[in-house]
Amino acid sequence: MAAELPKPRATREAYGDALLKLGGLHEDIVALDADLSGSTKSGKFGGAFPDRFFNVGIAEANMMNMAAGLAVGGKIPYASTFAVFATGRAFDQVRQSIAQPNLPVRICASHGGITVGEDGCSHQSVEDIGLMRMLPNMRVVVPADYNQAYAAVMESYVLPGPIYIRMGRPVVPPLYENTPSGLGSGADILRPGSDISLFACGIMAAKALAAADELKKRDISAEVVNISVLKPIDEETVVDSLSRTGCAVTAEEHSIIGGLGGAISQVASEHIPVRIGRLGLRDVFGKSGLPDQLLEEFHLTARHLAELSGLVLQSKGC
Amino acid sequence: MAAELPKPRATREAYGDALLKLGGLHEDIVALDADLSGSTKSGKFGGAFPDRFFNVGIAEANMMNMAAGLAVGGKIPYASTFAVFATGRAFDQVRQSIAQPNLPVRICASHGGITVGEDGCSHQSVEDIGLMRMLPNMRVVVPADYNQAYAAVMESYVLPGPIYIRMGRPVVPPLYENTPSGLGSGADILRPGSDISLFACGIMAAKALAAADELKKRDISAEVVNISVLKPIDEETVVDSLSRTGCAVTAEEHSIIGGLGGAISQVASEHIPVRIGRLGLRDVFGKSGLPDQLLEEFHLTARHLAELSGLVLQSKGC
Amino acid sequence: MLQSPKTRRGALGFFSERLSPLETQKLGKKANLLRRDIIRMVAAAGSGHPGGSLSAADIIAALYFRVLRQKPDDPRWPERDRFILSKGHAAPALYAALARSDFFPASDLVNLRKIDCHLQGHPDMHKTPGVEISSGSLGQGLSMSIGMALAMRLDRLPGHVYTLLGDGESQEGEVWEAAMAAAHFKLQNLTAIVDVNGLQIDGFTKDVMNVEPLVEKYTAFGWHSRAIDGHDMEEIIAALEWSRTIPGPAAIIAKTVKGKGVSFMENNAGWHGKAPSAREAEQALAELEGKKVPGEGEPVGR
Amino acid sequence: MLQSPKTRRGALGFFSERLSPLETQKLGKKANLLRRDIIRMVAAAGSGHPGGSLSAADIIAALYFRVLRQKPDDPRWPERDRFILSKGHAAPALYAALARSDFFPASDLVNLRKIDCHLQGHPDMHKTPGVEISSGSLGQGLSMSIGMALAMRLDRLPGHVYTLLGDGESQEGEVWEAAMAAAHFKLQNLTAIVDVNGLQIDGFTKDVMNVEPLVEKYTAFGWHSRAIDGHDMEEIIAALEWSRTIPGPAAIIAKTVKGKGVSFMENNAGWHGKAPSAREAEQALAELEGKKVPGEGEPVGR
Ligand SMILES: Cc1ncc(C[n+]2csc(CCOP(=O)(O)OP(=O)(O)O)c2C)c(N)n1
Ligand SMILES: Cc1ncc(C[n+]2csc(CCOP(=O)(O)OP(=O)(O)O)c2C)c(N)n1
Ligand SMILES: [Mg+2]
Ligand SMILES: [Mg+2]
Repeated sequence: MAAELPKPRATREAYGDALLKLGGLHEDIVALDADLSGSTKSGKFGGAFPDRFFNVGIAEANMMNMAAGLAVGGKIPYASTFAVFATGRAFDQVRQSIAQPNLPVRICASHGGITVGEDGCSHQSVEDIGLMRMLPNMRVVVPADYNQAYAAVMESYVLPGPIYIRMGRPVVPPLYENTPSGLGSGADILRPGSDISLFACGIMAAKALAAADELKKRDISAEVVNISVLKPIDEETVVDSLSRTGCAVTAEEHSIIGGLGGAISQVASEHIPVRIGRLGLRDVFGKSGLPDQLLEEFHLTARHLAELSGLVLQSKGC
Repeated sequence: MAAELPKPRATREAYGDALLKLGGLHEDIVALDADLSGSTKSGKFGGAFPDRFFNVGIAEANMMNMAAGLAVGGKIPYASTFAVFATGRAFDQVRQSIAQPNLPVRICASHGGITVGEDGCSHQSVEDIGLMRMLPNMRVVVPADYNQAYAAVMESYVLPGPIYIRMGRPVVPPLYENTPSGLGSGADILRPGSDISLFACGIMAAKALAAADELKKRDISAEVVNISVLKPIDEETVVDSLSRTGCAVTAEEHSIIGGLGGAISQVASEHIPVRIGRLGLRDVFGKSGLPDQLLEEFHLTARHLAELSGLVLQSKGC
Repeated sequence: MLQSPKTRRGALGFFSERLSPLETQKLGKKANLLRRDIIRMVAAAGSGHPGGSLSAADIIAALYFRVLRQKPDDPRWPERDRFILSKGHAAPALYAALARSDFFPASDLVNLRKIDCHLQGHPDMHKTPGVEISSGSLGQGLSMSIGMALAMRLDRLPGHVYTLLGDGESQEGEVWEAAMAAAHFKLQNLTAIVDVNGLQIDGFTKDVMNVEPLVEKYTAFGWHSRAIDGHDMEEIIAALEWSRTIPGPAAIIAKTVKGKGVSFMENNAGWHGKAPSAREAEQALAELEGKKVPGEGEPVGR
Repeated sequence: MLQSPKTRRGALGFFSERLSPLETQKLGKKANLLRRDIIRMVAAAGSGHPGGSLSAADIIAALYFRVLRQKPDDPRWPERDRFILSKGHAAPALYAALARSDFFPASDLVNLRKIDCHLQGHPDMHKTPGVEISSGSLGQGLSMSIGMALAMRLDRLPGHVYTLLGDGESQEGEVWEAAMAAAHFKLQNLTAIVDVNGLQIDGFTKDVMNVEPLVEKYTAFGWHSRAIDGHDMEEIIAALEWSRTIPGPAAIIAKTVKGKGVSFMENNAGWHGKAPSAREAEQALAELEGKKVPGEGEPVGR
């Protein structure tokens, strides 16, 4: 499949493209941004539909509440800014005025994770998934590549309630050859396996495949599952996978607290207690550097994922 | 021990009393509030030390950043408001200006949980523990009664880095006969047992003891552990307890996502995979009602805790 | 303060001429009814916020019984005017106005804050008919109003959005983000009313965190803004009408008395969020009854 | 705009008389040096924010090379003045000023944003000597400055806090929470300087979200406030001195040009957060060199 794959593109580009497409299809779509419409790519919509685009300046709280008001007024608002500000700067607004009243606001944030790079820790969001997962009614989506991000945004239009979709800054290698019709249950088994489950989201899904390759050389059969919908998480697929493999490693460009690792740990300890290793930021903030340097520094590579898998396998069943 | 116990008091009262005491002992303590100094009890300090007390009005973001600035200026700031606003309304401020620079700001929030009562969901914080747990450097404390809250506040003065302490609105029955010298490791085995571990925090600790009584009638030996320090959590005590009992239930006045249940699930699935049931708000917001009615409605009672324990025991080892 | 009848005509021409003395009196009675409802509700609930509900009673009465075009039997009628209670803790005043406008039975009022009653401690748009948005966390209502006003403008709907804020609430920075944005977006269909009762929870606003001068602040943020007596029904109506004629957002800075109408509650921060005892409620009601025109019954609805 | 030498004396009496032409020229050269550093740093990093660093260069030069009382060999000297860069993305300008004031070697500058260099993309108080607070998330610096100014007042320290904000940043509501609070707390030892370069990321501030009139806004929020040309060294120094004489917080609204000094960057939103290529950097440096007094070397430190 690798040969025909499209070229690497950023998930935020998919947001821009899909939003533009949606805007042409649906009159009731409006978009908002907080002075980052070039980075988040919402500007494409803004250029095509200036009357339905509201740049609120650097005022994330106001943006989220305006989105809520627009939703009450019958619109389907797409609101974007960097992930760290979309979730943290306006948490109470999202909580009280979007999640609690269950309004169809789509928060499409860019610059999730540490691959933000040189801007450093203030701009690298490593808690956003955890923050959004804590909110009742909120659907939490982390696409793995351009095509999946495009599908996630297209699909979001018809879904009820509030949605958080996390996009990234850098180009990422393609994982899905074509644009899927939607995310389905949000848990795609990319490769079946029997010794260990690798649950990954975002850019880590591709790395999980690479890690599975490495593990294969050591005669370890790893099942790779791309979890694109972190909430509501597809418990059945997770539990099935764990019942086949008996242990797992999670991988995410996010804190090991509260994100994918937290979600899988909770599912496992409730339904099928097995050992879970969590790869992610080990409760630290990021720093400045090139994206790849940071991924290495914070152990978010296929190599580290394979290593951790080995450790988890050693203590499997202990 | 029940006979000599002091009368029920609210943990927020302990905050007011301890802060007043600390203020007399240490010149470098300052306190801030956001128009809730009567409710949080920071007003006691304000009355005694008006020069060191800053009421910023209804401006939680400004309060947290002012606290950061005061800390940079060599003060030990205690900042209080309702838990929902302390953590959610000012999350980015706490993240960027307190947690990341590791400043000794003590965020002492009142009105954690649903026992806020009649004010309803907008004022009932059921995500604050999860939010604060996500932040590197942040110590997260949930005292179980007046005496423990008093100890937590007194002890906080000498600890390094940022601290979040969650206080509650209603009076709660005493659990600790005397004021402990500190919280120790933050995991107190209130009652040893061998069949199941009950990990509880805040008002649920007392209910866990009552649940253990109920379970005893059914010949089930429950170990009750009061987790007052949710971060850094005392992994050793948790793992030891789980290795003795082989399963657990967590109980908290908080969402079952990301709080105590999340923390214990992560520890278990990393170190000692056993079945964990989580008692708490099942991913819903609160509502108006009397505190006790709400505890019943949301299943935060000793009875429900005992019931869930029974279910977990049934599938123990499955 | 009052302008001539001609210029006081609403932007859309549907306001009646200058209030007649009889109409003024009628609206005053409605406000008094809301006040009595507030006392009964909060006393029955055993908790709640009487002070800021009473200070807003005249403004809310003016809106619900004179200015707002709404259809109680069709609460989501697209052409309606919207009222947004940004200071959500004044829910009792809003609930009373909605009940007395027949959005739901007035008999519900005494179940305020009771478990399973739709009348939550703070307004919930999905539970209570007529509540446009959920509120309770201060400082968010004006921003939401902007969103609603923009949606209405996009849909060419004629309605106007009226948003009521507290003076303490105006300490929230988001209010000023919203103020800046409403002016930038030239929202002609938006009016902010600030209930300047001079008190917040911890004391006088000027002592806790001075928000004045509010007229100048709104002006500097690009609004048309004017000060009124928030208990003078003629001034209130005139200002609400004036605000619809402005080619941009308009701010009405309404000087009020917290706890207005109940002697022992007036100007007393202690009554911000405390329910009166049965005896206190009786005294409050007696005082309010005294202000009622003798012989007046308890009218239900308009 | 300039006042007489007598009234321009700083509050604490340590300001010199009116700037001599020579001193003005010297400060101008320092600003030029900072500009060249900024270009070199951002070009070497391959990313960063030249536009808002260049617009602030004169203000930051005035502060670091004339106004601030600091001890580079004792960065935490309690009596020092504090400079807070609320618009943290202008870190290159701050780092250059710190290096040229000997807080750390100027040779570090080219390692801006490189992994393991202390010069983070946004200021980190624990990594870089002389950085007073960490910033990067906009809108928080003025609030932190209030905390610092209060701490200094409690400790009876003589220092003054100068905080630099962006005009786009002034859209954050927290800035207005802070403005309200600083006036309420009567902070005499606090000066806010707004770098009004008229641009933010998405375009002209007046188009994206108009923040003007800023002088009136600060005045309505209880500050003394005045407008200056943020590239006129005499006006900058005069305003900074004036601000120390005010019995409360003072705001300096500095009109600037984003990208100032580099023709192709001036007034161009595209250069907010983009590094020049090697060729572009060369051209920029040549332009800036041209503005240098011929024969001048590259001075290090004051
Ligand atoms: C964000 C937020 N912070 C704090 C509170 C708690 N609170 C409820 S009412 C109130 C005082 C409000 O004062 P004001 O706006 O003047 O209202 P009024 O005097 O009209 O009652 C406060 C601080 C809240 N509801 N929301
Ligand atoms: C809270 C927050 N939101 C968004 C950003 C992203 N951001 C960085 S710089 C900038 C524009 C700043 O404009 P301005 O304050 O005018 O700065 P200047 O023109 O001086 O560079 C934005 C939106 C941020 N750093 N912080
Ligand atoms: Mg008030
Ligand atoms: Mg600017």
